[in-house]
Amino acid sequence: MTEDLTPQPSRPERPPRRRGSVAVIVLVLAALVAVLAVTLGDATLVFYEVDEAVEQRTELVSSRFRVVGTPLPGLVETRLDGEAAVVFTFCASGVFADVAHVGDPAELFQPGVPVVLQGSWQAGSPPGLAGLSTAANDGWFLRTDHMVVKHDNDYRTDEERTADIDACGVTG
Amino acid sequence: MTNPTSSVATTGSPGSRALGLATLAGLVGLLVLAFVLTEPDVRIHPSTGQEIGQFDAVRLLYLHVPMAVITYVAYSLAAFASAGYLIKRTPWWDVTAHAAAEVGTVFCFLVLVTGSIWGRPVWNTWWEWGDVRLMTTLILFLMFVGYLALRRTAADPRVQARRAAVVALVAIVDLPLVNRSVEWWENRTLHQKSTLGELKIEDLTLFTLMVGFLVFLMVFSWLLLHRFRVGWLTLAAGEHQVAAAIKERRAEADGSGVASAVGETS
Amino acid sequence: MKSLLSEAWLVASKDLRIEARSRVLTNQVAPFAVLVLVLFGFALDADQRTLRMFAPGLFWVAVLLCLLLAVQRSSAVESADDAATGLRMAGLAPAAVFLGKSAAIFVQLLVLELLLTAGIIVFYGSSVKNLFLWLIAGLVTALAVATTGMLYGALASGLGVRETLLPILLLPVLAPVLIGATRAYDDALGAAAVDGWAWTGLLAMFAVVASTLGALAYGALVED
Amino acid sequence: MTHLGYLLGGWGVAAVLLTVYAVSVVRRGRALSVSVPEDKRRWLTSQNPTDD
Repeated sequence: MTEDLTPQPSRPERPPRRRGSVAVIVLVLAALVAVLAVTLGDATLVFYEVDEAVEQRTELVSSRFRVVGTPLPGLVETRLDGEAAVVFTFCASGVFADVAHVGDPAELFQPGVPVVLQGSWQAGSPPGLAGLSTAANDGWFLRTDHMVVKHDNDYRTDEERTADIDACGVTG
Repeated sequence: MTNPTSSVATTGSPGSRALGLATLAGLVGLLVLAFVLTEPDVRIHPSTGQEIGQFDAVRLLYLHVPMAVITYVAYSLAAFASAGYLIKRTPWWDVTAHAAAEVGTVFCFLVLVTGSIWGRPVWNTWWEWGDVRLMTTLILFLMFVGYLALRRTAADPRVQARRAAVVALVAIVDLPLVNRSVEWWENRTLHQKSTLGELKIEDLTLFTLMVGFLVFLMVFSWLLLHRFRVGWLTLAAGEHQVAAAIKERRAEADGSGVASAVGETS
Repeated sequence: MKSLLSEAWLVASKDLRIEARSRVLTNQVAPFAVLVLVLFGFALDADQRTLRMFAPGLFWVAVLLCLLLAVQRSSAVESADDAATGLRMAGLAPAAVFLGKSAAIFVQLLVLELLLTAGIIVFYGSSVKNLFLWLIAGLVTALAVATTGMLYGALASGLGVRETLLPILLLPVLAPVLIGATRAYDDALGAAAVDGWAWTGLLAMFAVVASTLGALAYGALVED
Repeated sequence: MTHLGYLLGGWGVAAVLLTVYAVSVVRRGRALSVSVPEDKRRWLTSQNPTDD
C-alpha cells in the first residue's frame, strides 16, 4: 500500500486550454450588449412626451399609452363618470394638452413637478375646462387613471437647482 | 474574541474581526448621518412657490443607492471569477464566483425591496412596469436566482462549476443595461438619472452618500470573506471526509487481516 | 463549414424523425398549447376585446411554455439509453449537434406557432393585419428562443432536476425576447400602435448572438 | 419626519435580512470548521497562503 489514495489538494482538472474560445465567448457577449443597447434604444418607447402624444394623436387614438409632462398651475377638482377626477393642463416643450385624471392623484403631485400618466385620448372637453387658465382646449383630452411622479436627480441647494427646473412655461 | 486559535472554530480571522468591528461602527455613523445630520429634500419651486422634493423619503436613498452599486460590484466580481474559472479551472475562482453571486443576490433583493419602498411615497407606486431600470434589475435578479438554484443541485462539482460559470457570464450581459438604462432612455423612463454623474449633489448629502458607499462596501467585503471561507470549508470538508473514510477502511483492513487475505503486501 | 451544416442537418433530421414517430408534438405538446390559450380565455372572462388586446402576449407566453416542453423532450431523447454518448462517439462536432438540435426545436416551434395563430384567430377573434411581419417576426423569434432554449437545456441536463431547473434558468433570459416578440405581434395583429419591425430587428440580433454563443459554448457544456 | 413608516420599513428590512444572512453564513462556517482540520483553514495560519 505504497500509493497514496487520499485525495490530493485541488488542482486544475486539466491544463488551461482553448483560451481562444473563451475570448470568442467574451467577444460575443460584448456584442450582445452592444446589440441590445442599439436596438433597444431604437425600439423601446416607454413614454410619449406631451408634444409627441399630441402630434401622433391619430395613430394613438383608441390605444392606451404612457405620457410624460409637467402639470401647469390651476388644478380643477371635479367628477368624471361619477368618479373623483382632477383636471389640469399638461405641458412638454411648449405643447399643451388637457388631462382629466380619474382616481387619487399621487401624494407628491403638484403643478410644476413632472408626472407620468397612463391612459388614452378622448374626444370632447373634460369637465371643469372653464376653470383652467392655460387650457389647450383643442377638442381632445387625455383621460388617465394611473399617475407616477417623475422625480429628478437634483439634490443641490435651492439657489443652484431651481435654475435647472424645467419650467415649461409654468409662470404662475 | 481576538484569539485566532480560540476553542470555537469559526470562519473569522483577526483581519475579518477588525473589519467587522469597523463595519459596525461605520453603520452607526451612516445612521447618524442619514437620519440626524442631513436635511430632508425640500426646495421651493421657482414659479409656483410650493415646496417640492422627496422630503424625508430621500433618507432611503442613502441605503438604496450604495446597495445598488455594491450589487454591480458583486455581480461583476461573480462574472469575472466565472471567466477566471473557465480559464484557470481552479476551485479558488469557482468559490469566489459562488460567494460573490450569493452575497450579490442578497444585495440585489434589498435593492429591489428598498427601491419599492422608496417608490411608493415618491413615485406613487410600488412597482412601475414603465421603467427600464426596474425591469432590467428584476431580470438580473431572477437570472442569479437561477444561478443559485443551479449551484444547489447535487451534480459533480466540476460540471456544476462550469455550467454555473456560463450562466453567470450570460447573466452579466444585463448589467450594463441596468446601469446605462437611465441614460439611454433618458426621457423615456421613470427612474431618475445618475445624480453623481452630473454632480447635482453637494456638501453633506454627497458626503453621506459617499459614506454609504464605503460602509456597504465594508459590509459586502465582510460577507464575501466569510462566505468565501464557507465555500472553501465545504470543499475541504468533502475532501477531508473522503480522506478520513479511506483511513478508517484501511485501519479496518489492517486489523482484520483483509489486506493479507486479498494478497496485498505493504 | 459545409460539413458542419451537413452534420447539423443529420442531427436535426434524426430528432425530427424521432418526433414524427413518437408523435409527442401532435399528441401532447400541441394540445397543451391550445389548452393554454383556452385557459387564458377562461381567466380573462372571455371578453373578446380584452383577449384581442392581449392576444400577442398570451400567444408568446404559450410559445415559451411549449418551448420548455420541447427542450425537455430534446434532452430526454439524448439521455435515454445514453444516446448522447453515442452522438459524441459518432465524432460529430458539438457545434453541429447544437445547431441540429436547435433546428429541430425551431421546426417544432414553427408548427406550434401556426397552430397558435389559428387558435387566437378562432378563440380570441384576432386577425393577422400584416402577414409579412407576422411571418418574419415569428421566424426570428422561434430561432432566438430555440437556440437559447437549447443552450440552457444543455446547462440543465443531467443534473437530475432538469424539469424544475430549466424554467428558472431559461425564462429570465427570454424575458427580453418575450417583450420584443409581443411588441412585434402587437403591430402584426394590429393590437397596438408600435413599430414591429424595429423589435423584429432586435429579435434577429438576439437570435444571431444566441446561435453563435450556443454553438461555441455547447462543446464545453456537454464534455464530461 | 415625513414618511417615517417607509423609512423604518426600508432600513428595517435591510438590517434584518443582512443580519440574518450574516448569522447564517457564520453558523455555516462554524459547523463546517469542526469537521475540517486546522491546516485546511488557511486563514488561521500565520503565513500567507499560496494561491492554488
